[in-house]
Amino acid sequence: MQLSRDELIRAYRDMRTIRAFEDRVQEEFSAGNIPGFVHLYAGEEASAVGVCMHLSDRDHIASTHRGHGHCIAKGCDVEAMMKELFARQGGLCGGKGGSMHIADLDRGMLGANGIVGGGPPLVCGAALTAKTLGTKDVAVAFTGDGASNQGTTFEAMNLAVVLQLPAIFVFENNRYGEGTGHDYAVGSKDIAGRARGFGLPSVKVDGTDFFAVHEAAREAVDRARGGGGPSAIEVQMQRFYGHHSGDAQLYRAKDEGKRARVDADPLASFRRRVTESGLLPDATFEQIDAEVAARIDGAVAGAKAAPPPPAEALMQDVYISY
Amino acid sequence: MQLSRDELIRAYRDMRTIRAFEDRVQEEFSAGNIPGFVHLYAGEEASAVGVCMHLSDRDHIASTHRGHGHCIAKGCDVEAMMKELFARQGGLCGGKGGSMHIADLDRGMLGANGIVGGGPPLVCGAALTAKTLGTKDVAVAFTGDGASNQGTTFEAMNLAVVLQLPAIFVFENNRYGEGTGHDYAVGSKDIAGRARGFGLPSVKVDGTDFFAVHEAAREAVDRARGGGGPSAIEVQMQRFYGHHSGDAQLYRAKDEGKRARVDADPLASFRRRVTESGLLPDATFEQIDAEVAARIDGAVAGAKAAPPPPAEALMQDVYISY
Amino acid sequence: MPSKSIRQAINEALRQEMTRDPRVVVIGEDVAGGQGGTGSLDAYGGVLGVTKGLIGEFGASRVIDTPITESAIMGAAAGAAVTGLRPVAELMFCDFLGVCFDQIYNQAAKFRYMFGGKATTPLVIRTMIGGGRSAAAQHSQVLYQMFTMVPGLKCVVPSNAYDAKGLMIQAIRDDDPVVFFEHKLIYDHKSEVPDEAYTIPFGEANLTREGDDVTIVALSRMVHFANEVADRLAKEISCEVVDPRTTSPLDADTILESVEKTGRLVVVDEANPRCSMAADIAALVADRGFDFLKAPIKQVTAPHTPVPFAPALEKLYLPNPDKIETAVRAVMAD
Amino acid sequence: MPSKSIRQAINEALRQEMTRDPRVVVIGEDVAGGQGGTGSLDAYGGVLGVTKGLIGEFGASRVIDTPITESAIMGAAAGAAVTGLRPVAELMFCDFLGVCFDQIYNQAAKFRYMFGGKATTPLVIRTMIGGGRSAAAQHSQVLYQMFTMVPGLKCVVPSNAYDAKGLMIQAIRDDDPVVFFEHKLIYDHKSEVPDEAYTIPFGEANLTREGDDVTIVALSRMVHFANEVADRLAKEISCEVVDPRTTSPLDADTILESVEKTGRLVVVDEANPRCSMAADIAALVADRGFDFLKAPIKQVTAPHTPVPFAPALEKLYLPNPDKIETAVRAVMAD
Ligand SMILES: Cc1ncc(C[n+]2csc(CCOP(=O)(O)OP(=O)(O)O)c2C)c(N)n1
Ligand SMILES: Cc1ncc(C[n+]2csc(CCOP(=O)(O)OP(=O)(O)O)c2C)c(N)n1
Ligand SMILES: [Mg+2]
Ligand SMILES: [Mg+2]
Repeated sequence: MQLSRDELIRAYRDMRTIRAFEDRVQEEFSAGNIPGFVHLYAGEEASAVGVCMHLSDRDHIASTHRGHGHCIAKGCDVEAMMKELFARQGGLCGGKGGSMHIADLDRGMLGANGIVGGGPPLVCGAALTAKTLGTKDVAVAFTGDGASNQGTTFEAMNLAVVLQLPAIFVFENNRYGEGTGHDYAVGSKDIAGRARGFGLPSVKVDGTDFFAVHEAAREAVDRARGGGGPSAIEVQMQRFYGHHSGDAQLYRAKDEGKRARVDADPLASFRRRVTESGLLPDATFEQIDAEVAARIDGAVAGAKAAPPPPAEALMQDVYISY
Repeated sequence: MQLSRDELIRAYRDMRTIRAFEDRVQEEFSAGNIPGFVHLYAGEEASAVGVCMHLSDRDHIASTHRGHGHCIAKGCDVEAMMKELFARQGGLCGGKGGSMHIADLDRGMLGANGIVGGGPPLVCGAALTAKTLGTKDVAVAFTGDGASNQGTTFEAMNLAVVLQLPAIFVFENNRYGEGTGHDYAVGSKDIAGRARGFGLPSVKVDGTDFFAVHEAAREAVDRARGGGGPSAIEVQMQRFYGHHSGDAQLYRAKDEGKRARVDADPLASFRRRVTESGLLPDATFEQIDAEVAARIDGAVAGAKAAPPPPAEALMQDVYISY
Repeated sequence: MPSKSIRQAINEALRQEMTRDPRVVVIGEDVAGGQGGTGSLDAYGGVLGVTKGLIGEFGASRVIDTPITESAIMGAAAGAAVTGLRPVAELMFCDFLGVCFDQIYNQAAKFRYMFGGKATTPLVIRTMIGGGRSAAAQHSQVLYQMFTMVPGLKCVVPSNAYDAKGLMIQAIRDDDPVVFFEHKLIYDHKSEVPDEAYTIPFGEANLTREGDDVTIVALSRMVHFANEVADRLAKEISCEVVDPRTTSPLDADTILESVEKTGRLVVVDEANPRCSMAADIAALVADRGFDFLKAPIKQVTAPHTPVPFAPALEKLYLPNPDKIETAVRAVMAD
Repeated sequence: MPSKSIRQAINEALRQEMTRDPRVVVIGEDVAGGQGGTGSLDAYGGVLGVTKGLIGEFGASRVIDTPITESAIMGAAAGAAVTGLRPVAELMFCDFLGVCFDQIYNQAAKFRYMFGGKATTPLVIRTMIGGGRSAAAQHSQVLYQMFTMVPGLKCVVPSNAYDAKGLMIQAIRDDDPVVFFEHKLIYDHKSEVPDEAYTIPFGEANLTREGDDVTIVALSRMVHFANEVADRLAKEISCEVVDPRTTSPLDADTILESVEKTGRLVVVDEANPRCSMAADIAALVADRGFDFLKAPIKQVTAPHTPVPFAPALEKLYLPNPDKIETAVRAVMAD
């Protein structure tokens, strides 16, 4: 636990921002204000933040359908994100992508992805760019336990090892892919172990422990930047909400999600550890919580005030214009 | 080495038939008598035969572009095979498949495959049929070292473990996928080890040693038939010819293929061991060789005499007829 | 006759065929939903509930949940089909074909031909199509044209519950690979559906409206829009609406007969325009029905763009009755 | 001007662009050929030698051999393209799209639109098409129609060496994903090709024959057959041959102008007929060129079957000059 005061504050602020964003999206979605589908990241915050704190805008990440947390951790503007989810002008993708394709190339965020397993091959590409141009940048694929079984994910791991790419595969094991349990879908019942079989240095960490994730990610990022090739990290956590907002969650024991909020809350454990060890006072946390709440309120207000995309947008950006 | 005399004779006869078939195909192809492309199996015989000796017509195999050996080991008629390669009537597929899609459903041979990694998912299906209908049949995917890197192959291994299918993945590591070396293309440099990471009992055997392959296959087949689920076997061998007939083989040291004929000939080592241990006399081998040579001569003569498919065949068998 | 939704009709077809034939199995992601979880094994029944309840009746050995592994699912289904089962495999959204298309179009579709007629592949692939739910570019596509293109695949695009049941039973009993496209916006559409099993042959179009002035050929959800336009214009322009029900085989005769009568054709297809079913049908008539034509053939399709997320844009993207009416008026003016 | 084959022309285009721009890399299976082997690193240069010699000039960091892993190849190329490289990725045979199509049509093709115009994906995918070598059902297909269908992809189908070079350089400099279809039967076809770099814009058709009676639109290798027929019939029937050179964007204007002049159209496409480019072009003209038409629009395509192995059958399968002549005579008779 060697983070500076500023780093601790940033870590908590980012995690709290994700939590507040997702809780609010759940509300707004339930109220019918957000079209389409949303998959919420609440409970998984330590993974996105613990990893992305080691990255700059020049480093790339590829995300999943559950992408809001990765966006925020990678520095995307929350108001522009909220506008995107609300399908408004000023949205990160001009309202054309939505939750499932939210992206911000300027922040090195290569997009949420509607295709499970879509991201890992792309990350090989971002890492190949870094390697070819000698930039020392790295690229991270966030991938679910479900997505860990997709052929594209396996291929990407193998290619990353073959080409010794500065790529990191973060497997966010939140126990389920939709309604299917990870221990059913992962034949070996060991995602990190399977990655090790591909030749990747691999570790398994407790995703409710921000510091564990942060440390594992530091090693992997340092290895990649130093030319040591790819790594894998399996982060074990629980999602508080259903697969998507509105999911009846019949595949789960009735109170499983609720219990996770008590037993497996990375924010609570972070705050407990940091206050107990006297690194930051409770007041700082309360202040951050308040700031974040205001920011999210502002983002939602901004989104609600923004107009929908103009009709011309339909035909724009299929191809570049000359 | 607990094979009966008849089994020893069958093993050698099948291997010799493959060798003679391939050597003759090479000749006929070079002479312009065979259209398309052919990929020859010479040097790899112990794999197909060592595995298929444990199988009956009810068990299924899926093969690769290098499929003649698997056909012969699975009991396909060599004259019908030769006719198929020559694109003649009476060919196993009526001349519509050719070397790359030669198949014989009656013998449980699900086809050579023009798509690298095409076979393993199909084998999950054959194994699923066996499991669902409770037949105790098994299914075997023959797969190359190159194909071992394809996503479809990885997915098939995982699914086989998840559903505990009676499936066996035989990785024929002949060192190259086209011109690319296995130690380059397999990031972990260990195909069997990677399969183990998927949760499959996995072994690596010397593919020039028929008895080693036969024994490893026996274990895997027994496990599958007994309800013990899937296994993987990596068989290490060398191919005597190039990737396809006509390949200049510039990726290989000049005499590598030629040396393999001396150092890594599964037929020679079989004969040596069997004669040295007094199980069969030299005369038996000579007799088999002569019989096989005559059979191949007959197959080629039959193929050359057969007419090409009739014009109506073009539009037949796209769909079943009612 | 009892009124049932398309969802119910398909569920019933599956249930009846699974009861009749023990070789019929359902396989896919969350087709039951809940394996390895702490709750119910019948948690999903497919993400939109079409296979709900089947696991209770037929058990996990015939309603098979899989990992997220579409190539292995399609391959396993194809391999099972050539070796003795009659699998109904689910490709959750047709948009996902890109991770598993090989097993469909190079393997299952080609077995019979490549193997000289010796393989039989009685496989059904169920998949969802269509926009209208703001599901954006990767969950809203209509890709039946990519499958229709492939020799060896039969393609079914039901527009109502009666057809859905009869065509699904036909698909399961058919000895060729069949891809069954379910439009997610019409799952709740109801019509009268007999309780007993029945089949509808492939390649027989349905005239949902009879008329003399213009032929409208429409597919899947678009049939409802075409009907609406026919009804709306009934006093002015007499529209005949043809629902092909299957795109492969396609009932060319019914389309040509209709155009012979009307002399005018509008084709309505939710897909992007290039190499689409709209183009396919237009090209058919521009050859074999040319002599009947009194006006240019108009196509009403989505534009050549991905599906946008914003509802405001998606509405502009999708074909709708107004666009169809405009096309009908255009061919009448010519 | 020096005479060069299509193979040489593409090789030269790659070499010149790689020299000009260090961001251009070539990636694929055996694009050099020999990594991890005991012989030469330049053993293949692609299975038909198109990238031969590049590794010697640019090294293994820019001519990147991969495992057999098409999804990862296409994904890596797409991901590299949005992050600063300009990759030329090889999909050895177009038939293999089924194991990697997602990364092409759902990822690379859609980035720009889904991300609101903020991504640029300067990616070229080279792939081989075509029958005629008895390579059978999984190595002989012509699938440009599946790519043409996809908004966001540009599709190039060169028929000669001059076009191949100019279109390849254009493709590499283009900021959108481009799929470049090389017909394996015409790699050795030679024409005059300048040594220096030049580009040919997309969406500009080439009239390879001028004529007044019939328009023949033909693609890739089919252009040569169409030219042959035009020459063969020159004294009887005056054929205009249009080579679109790119199917997306498609030069509709040139096609329509030609049909305006001739009043008759034959489209020649090696693909299977359903939802094909032949249908696409026929449908275009049946709408926007209807008033010019004096006869039905005929399509000359492969039949709706997989590609058979036997040379005797493959010959019947493929379009050829005789079939084109028959179609031309049919539209003249009408
Ligand atoms: C190729 C593909 N298959 C299936 C789906 C449907 N789907 C969306 S999310 C999901 C579950 C993903 O599980 P996991 O990777 O564990 O991520 P999580 O949702 O738990 O974050 C599935 C099956 C999809 N979008 N893409
Ligand atoms: C999907 C796909 N990619 C590439 C190819 C081209 N190809 C045919 S065989 C081959 C090499 C296969 O290597 P391996 O699996 O080791 O089998 P081997 O040839 O050594 O028996 C390649 C790349 C193909 N047929 N299919
Ligand atoms: Mg999960
Ligand atoms: Mg090999």
